[in-house]
Amino acid sequence: MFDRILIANRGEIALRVIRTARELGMETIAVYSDFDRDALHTRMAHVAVPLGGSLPSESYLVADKILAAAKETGAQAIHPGYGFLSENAAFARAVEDAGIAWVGPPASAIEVMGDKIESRRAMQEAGVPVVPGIVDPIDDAEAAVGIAEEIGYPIAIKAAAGGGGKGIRVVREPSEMKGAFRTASGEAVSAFGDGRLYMERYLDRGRHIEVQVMFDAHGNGVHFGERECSIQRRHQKLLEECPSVVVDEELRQRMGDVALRAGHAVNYRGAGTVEFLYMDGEFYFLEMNTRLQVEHPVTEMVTGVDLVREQLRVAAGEPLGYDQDAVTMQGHSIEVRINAEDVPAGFLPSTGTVHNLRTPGGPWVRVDSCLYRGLEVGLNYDPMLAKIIVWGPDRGVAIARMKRALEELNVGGVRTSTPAAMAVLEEPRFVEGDFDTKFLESLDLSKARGGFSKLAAAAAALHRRNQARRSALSADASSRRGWVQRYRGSLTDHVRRAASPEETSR
Amino acid sequence: MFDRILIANRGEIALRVIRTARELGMETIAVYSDFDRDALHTRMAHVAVPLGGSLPSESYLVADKILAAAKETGAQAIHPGYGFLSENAAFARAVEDAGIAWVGPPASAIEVMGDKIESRRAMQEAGVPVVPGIVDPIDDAEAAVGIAEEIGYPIAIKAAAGGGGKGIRVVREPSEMKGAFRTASGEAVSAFGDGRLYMERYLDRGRHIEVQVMFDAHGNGVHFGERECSIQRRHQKLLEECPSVVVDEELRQRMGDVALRAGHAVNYRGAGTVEFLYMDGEFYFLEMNTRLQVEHPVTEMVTGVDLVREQLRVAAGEPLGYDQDAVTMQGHSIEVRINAEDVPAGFLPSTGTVHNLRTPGGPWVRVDSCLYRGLEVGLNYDPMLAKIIVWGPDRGVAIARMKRALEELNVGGVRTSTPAAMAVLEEPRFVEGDFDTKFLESLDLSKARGGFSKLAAAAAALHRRNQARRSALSADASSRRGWVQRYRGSLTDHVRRAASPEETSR
Amino acid sequence: MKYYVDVNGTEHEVVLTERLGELTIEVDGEVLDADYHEVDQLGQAHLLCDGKSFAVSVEGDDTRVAVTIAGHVYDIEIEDERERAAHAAEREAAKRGGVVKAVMPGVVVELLVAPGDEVQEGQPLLILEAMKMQNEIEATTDAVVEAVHVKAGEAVASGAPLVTLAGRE
Amino acid sequence: MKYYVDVNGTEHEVVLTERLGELTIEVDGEVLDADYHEVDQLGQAHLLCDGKSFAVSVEGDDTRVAVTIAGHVYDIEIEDERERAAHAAEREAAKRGGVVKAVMPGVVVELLVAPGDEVQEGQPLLILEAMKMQNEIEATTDAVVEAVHVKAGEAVASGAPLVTLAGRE
Repeated sequence: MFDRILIANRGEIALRVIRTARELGMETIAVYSDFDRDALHTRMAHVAVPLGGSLPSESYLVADKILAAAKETGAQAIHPGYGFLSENAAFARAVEDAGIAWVGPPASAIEVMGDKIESRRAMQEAGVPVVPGIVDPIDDAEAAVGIAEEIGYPIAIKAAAGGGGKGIRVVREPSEMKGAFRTASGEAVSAFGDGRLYMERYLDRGRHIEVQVMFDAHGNGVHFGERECSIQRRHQKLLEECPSVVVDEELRQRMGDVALRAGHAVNYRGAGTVEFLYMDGEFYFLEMNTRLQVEHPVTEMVTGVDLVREQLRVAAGEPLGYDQDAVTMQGHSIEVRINAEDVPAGFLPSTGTVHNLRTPGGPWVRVDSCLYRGLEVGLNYDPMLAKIIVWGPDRGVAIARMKRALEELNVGGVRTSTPAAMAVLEEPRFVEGDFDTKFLESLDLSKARGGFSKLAAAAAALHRRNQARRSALSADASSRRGWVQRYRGSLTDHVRRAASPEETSR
Repeated sequence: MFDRILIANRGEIALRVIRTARELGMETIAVYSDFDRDALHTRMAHVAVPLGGSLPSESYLVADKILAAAKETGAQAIHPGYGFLSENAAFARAVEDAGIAWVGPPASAIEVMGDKIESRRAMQEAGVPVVPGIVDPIDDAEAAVGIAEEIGYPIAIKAAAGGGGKGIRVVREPSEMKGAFRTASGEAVSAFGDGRLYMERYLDRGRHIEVQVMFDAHGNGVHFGERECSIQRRHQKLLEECPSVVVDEELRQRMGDVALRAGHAVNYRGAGTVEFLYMDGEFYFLEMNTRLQVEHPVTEMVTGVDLVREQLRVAAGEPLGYDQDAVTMQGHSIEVRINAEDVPAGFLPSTGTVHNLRTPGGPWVRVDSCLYRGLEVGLNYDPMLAKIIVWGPDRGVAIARMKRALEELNVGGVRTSTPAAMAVLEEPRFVEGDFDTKFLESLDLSKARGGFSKLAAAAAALHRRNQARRSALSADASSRRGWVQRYRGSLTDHVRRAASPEETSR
Repeated sequence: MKYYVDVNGTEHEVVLTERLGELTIEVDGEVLDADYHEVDQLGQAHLLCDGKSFAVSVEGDDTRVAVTIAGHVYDIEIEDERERAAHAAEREAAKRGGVVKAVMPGVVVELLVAPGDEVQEGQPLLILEAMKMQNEIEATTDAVVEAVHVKAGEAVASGAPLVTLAGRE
Repeated sequence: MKYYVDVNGTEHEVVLTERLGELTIEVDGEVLDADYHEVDQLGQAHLLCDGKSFAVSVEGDDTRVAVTIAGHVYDIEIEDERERAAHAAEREAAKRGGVVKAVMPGVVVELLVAPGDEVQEGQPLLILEAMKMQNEIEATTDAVVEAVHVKAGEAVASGAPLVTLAGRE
C-alpha cells in the first residue's frame, strides 16, 4: 500500500479520505486555497500545501498546482474526492504519467462515461437498458423541436459533458424549447466548456436508484447494492437511503449485474456508481459517476465496508480478495446533506460565519462534516457543509433516529437545509416509501414547521433584552454577534433559479 | 410501550436514554440539580424538573424528589441509568409501589446481587463458579489475618455492599492487613453505609471479562456476548472491547450459559452484566451489575441491538421476541472513556471550564458525551465526560480507528484521560491482545508522548506573543482565557490515592 | 417593554415586565411561565416553559433574529414601539418600483433588458451566476427600466444595485 | 523576545524575532519555518511547520499553557528573562519544608498527625476525600509537624493550607 497520499479536494470529503488514510497508517497531504487556511482538512492532514487563490479555478481546479504539490511532497497516490478534478480524464492521465497512482478509474473510462452521448452508445452496445432518446448532439433549438416530436414530450435536454445537475432542462412543450436550449447550452459552456446537448425522453415520476460498484485492476468487480436517491430538489440530492424500499433481492441482483456489466464494458477500476432511473419495475441507465459519491456512507453503514479503504487498496494494485457472496447488507441507513441554504426562501444560498455549533451524537449517528466554530461560509465553494448519517436495524428506526439527530443539530450563523429534511422525514408518504424524484418539490417548505412560533417569539424578545443589558454593561463593540445573512419577503420574490436540470450526479 | 418516561440520572447516560426514548416517540422527563441547569440532558429532554441542590446527596440521590417529579409529570416509567439510585433496591420498590414501571430488575434481584456475600452464596448454589474465598463477614483485622492464612495470600478484602471499586483492598502480607482493613471499612461505611467486609483469593493477573444479558418478564433471556474490560487502573475501567481476543465461540457459549444461569437464579428482568475474572481458560463469577453498564455501547455496535430500547421494551412487559440464535456478532468495537483526569499527575481529578471542544467524527465513530462548550467540570460528580466508541470489521481496524478518533478529539480547559488511552493503543502488547488487569498500571504515563515537544514549545511561545499583542490592542479584561487547573511537580508528589480496590463495577 | 415580533410572517406581541426582580413574559396576552438561560453567549440557550424544556439557539442582532427549536428555524423580525412606527413608513415607500439589488454575490451572465424597456412583474431582467447556478432576476412589479447599473461579465457584491425600475401608474 | 519554555520537565529556548513584518522562530538555536494561525481564539490553532500540518490546541495564561497535539497534551511553563530570574529565587525557598496545601477541593476524612509529630518523607499526614475517593496526603520531606490547619470532617478548597512542616536539619 501507499505511504503517502495527496488528497486533491477540500471540505468533508477531503477529511473523509484523510480519516481512512490515517487509519491505514498513511501520511496524508492536504492542499488548500487561501480561503481554506483554517479548514479542517488543512488542519487534520499530516502535511498541508498551499495552492494560493480563493476560487476553485485558482486552486483546486488547477491540475498543475496539484501535480506540483504531489511531486514536491513525494505523494505516491492522488485521491481526487468528488467534484473538482475527480472526473477530469486529462488530469487522471497526467497523474499516472507522472508515475503517481490515480485513485480512480482509468482515464479512458472517465472519458467514455463523462460524455453522455458516448456513454449511452457504449451502454446500448453492452446490453445495458437506457432511456429512450437520441445519442447525437443537437445542432440548435429548431432541430431540437423536430427531434422532440419523434421522442415525444416531456423531453430532457442534457449537456453531453454534464454532471451535478448542470446543463439540464426539461421541456414540456415546443414553446419552451428555445429558452431551455439557450440556458442549458450556456450553462454547459460555462460549467464544462462544452456546449453539446442531446435529448432523451423525460421520465417524469421515476425514482433515482444507483448501484455502488468496485473493481480491482485484475478484472474482478463486486457491487454493494443500491442507494435510493429520489429525494432531490432541482436535481440536487438532499436525503439518500440504503437499501431502497422498492428493491427486493431479485431486483438488486438484476441491477447489480447490469451495473457490473456497465463497468466491465469500459474496463473500470476503483469505485463507481451506476445511476438508474427506476419506474414501474423497469430501470434505465442514466449515467455512471466515475468516482466516490457524496452519499457513499449509507452503503458503508449497511455493508460494513469502508469504500475509501477499498479504493486505496485497488489503486495500489491489490486484488479485491472477495467475491459478491461476501457482500452482505444489514439494516438500513439514511444520509441527510446539510447544505448552507435558506429553505423557506426557496433554497437560496446562505452565507455567514458559523458562530455556534452543536452536532448530534449517540448510537448509530455518524457525522461527516467540515464544520467548525468560526467557519466562514461563502459562495466560492459547494454549499454542502456536513452529512448526517444514521443506521438502524430497519427503515423505521433509521427514520426516527435521523429525526432525533436533526433535532440535536444546530448550525448557528448560517441557514441550512435541515428543515427541508425534517419535513421529508415527517411526511407520511415518505415514511410509507411512496415517493419519486418529484416528491421533495411537491412539499410546501416556505413556512417553518414545528408549532413553536410563540416560543420563538418569546426567545427572540428575551434574547434582545439580554443583549441590551449586556451592551449597557459593557461598551465593548468588538464582541461579535451571531448573524445570519438572509433574504426575506419581497427581496427574494424576484429571484428564481434559472436552472432546472434533470439528474444530480453527485 | 410508554408515552412518558423519567430519566433519574445526569451526564452522558441520561442523554443516551433520552436519545433512544425520543426515537421511540416517548416524551422524556429530565431531572436536574442546580449545577446542571445548562446540562445537555436538561436541554435535550422534553420536560425538565429541577431537583435543587448541587451535590448528588441533595439531588440525584434523593429518592423522594425523583418520585415526586415522576408523579407530578405523569411519568409511566423511570430509567435510572447507572450509578446514583440504579442499584438501590428500596428505590426500585418505591417506584413500583407508586405504580410506575421500573426500568431495571426486580428489587429482590438487586438485593441479592448487591450484597457480595449473598450473591456469592446464591451463585455457588446455582452452580456458577466463584473465586475461592469465604462468604461470611469478617469481624476485624485480627480475624482477617487468621482467615487469610487459610485462603492464602494475596487476599482481596471487599465490601459486601461494594461497587465502583470502592471499599476494596488487596493485601499481600499479614503486616498490611490492619491498614487495609481500616481504609476499606471506612470507605465502605462512607460510600455504602455498610462496613461489612468479606475476603477472597486475589487472582492477580486475570482478565476482567463480562457478559451482557437481557431478560424479559416472561422468563426468556439471551446474552449478547462478552466485553473485555481488563484495561483499568485502580479498578476504574478506561477502555473496553467487544469481543475479547481470548474468547472463542465455544468459551462464549459457556460463559453466556453461566451468565444466563446466574440471572435465572435471581429471577432477573431487564439488562444486566455478569462480571467474570478470567485466567488460564477458567472463569469465576465476580459480581452481577443489575443495570446498564457504562461500556454497553461496544456490545451495541457489534450486535446491532439498541440495549436501551430492549430495556424499555421488557420493562413495559413486552416479550423479548427472539432467542439466542437471533443474536449475532459482527466485527469489533472499542470504547474509550474520556474522564476529567490529569494523567501525568497520576490521574488526579481535573477541574475547569471547557473552553474549546473538537469532537471526532467520520466513519464508524460514535460519540456519547455530555460535553459542551462552557461546561464547568467540578468535583461533585463522576469525572466521566464522554465515551468515544468505534467499530471496525476487525480488531486491527478498530484500534487504528480509535487512535485516529482520539487524535481528533480535543477538550480544552480540562485534562482528560485521552493520553492514557493513546498509550494503551500504541503498546505492542495491547495490540497483540496480551494483557490483564494489571496492564494499564504497568505503563509509565508520567510523561507526555508523541515527540512534539519542540513544536509545543514554539506553539506556547507564539500563543503568548499573540495574547500579549491582543491585550495591548484591547484593554478588555473580560476576555476569558482557557485555563486548566493543574497540580505539577512537587505539588503532586505528596498526593497518593488511598484507594486500591479490586474490580470496577461500572 | 413591548415587542412586535414577526415570526415567519405571523405577528406576535411579546411584553416583558420586570418587577421586584421577577420577570413576567406575556405572548399575545397570555403569561408564559418561562425561564430563559444563555448557555454560552454564542447562541446556545435553554428555555424552560411550563416545565417543558427547549434547547434553543438564538442568533441575530437587535432587529433580525433566527431562533432554532428542535431542528425548526424561525425567521424573526423584532421591533419595539418606536422602531415599529419608523419601519411602517419605509415599507410603504418600498412598494413602488425602486432598485432591484443583488441578493447574493455573483457574476452577471447576461442582461435581458435595457433602459426604457417596459417590463412586467416576474419578467427576467438579467441572469446572475452564483454558486455555479444561473439565477434569473425578475422584475418586482410592472415598471419601466430606468437604469441598468451593471454590465454582462461584471462581478457584483451582495446588495449591489442591479436595475432601477420606475413604477407605472 | 526570548522565552524559556519548560515542556514536561525539559527546557527549550524559543526566540521570536520580528523584522520588517517577518517573524522568525528559533527553538534551541534551530530556525523553524513555521506559520501559526489561531482559528477561533478559544484555543484552536493551526501550526504549519516545514509544510507539516498540526491541528494544535493551546490554552492557558501567560505562564502556564497546555498544548495538545494529536491527542498528546504538553504541560508547559513559559517565562521570559525577567520572570525567570524572579522564579529562580522562589524555587530555592520552596525546597525547605513549608505548607502542604490541598491540591483539590475535598473533605478531610481523618488526621493522622498532630503538631509536634516527627514525620518522614512519604508518611501519610491525613486522608482527604475527593471525587468519592480517599487520598492520602503525604509529607513532602522529613520534618516536624509545626501546625495542622484543618479538622476531620472539614471541607477544604483547592489550595487551602493543610499542614505546616518544619524541615529537620
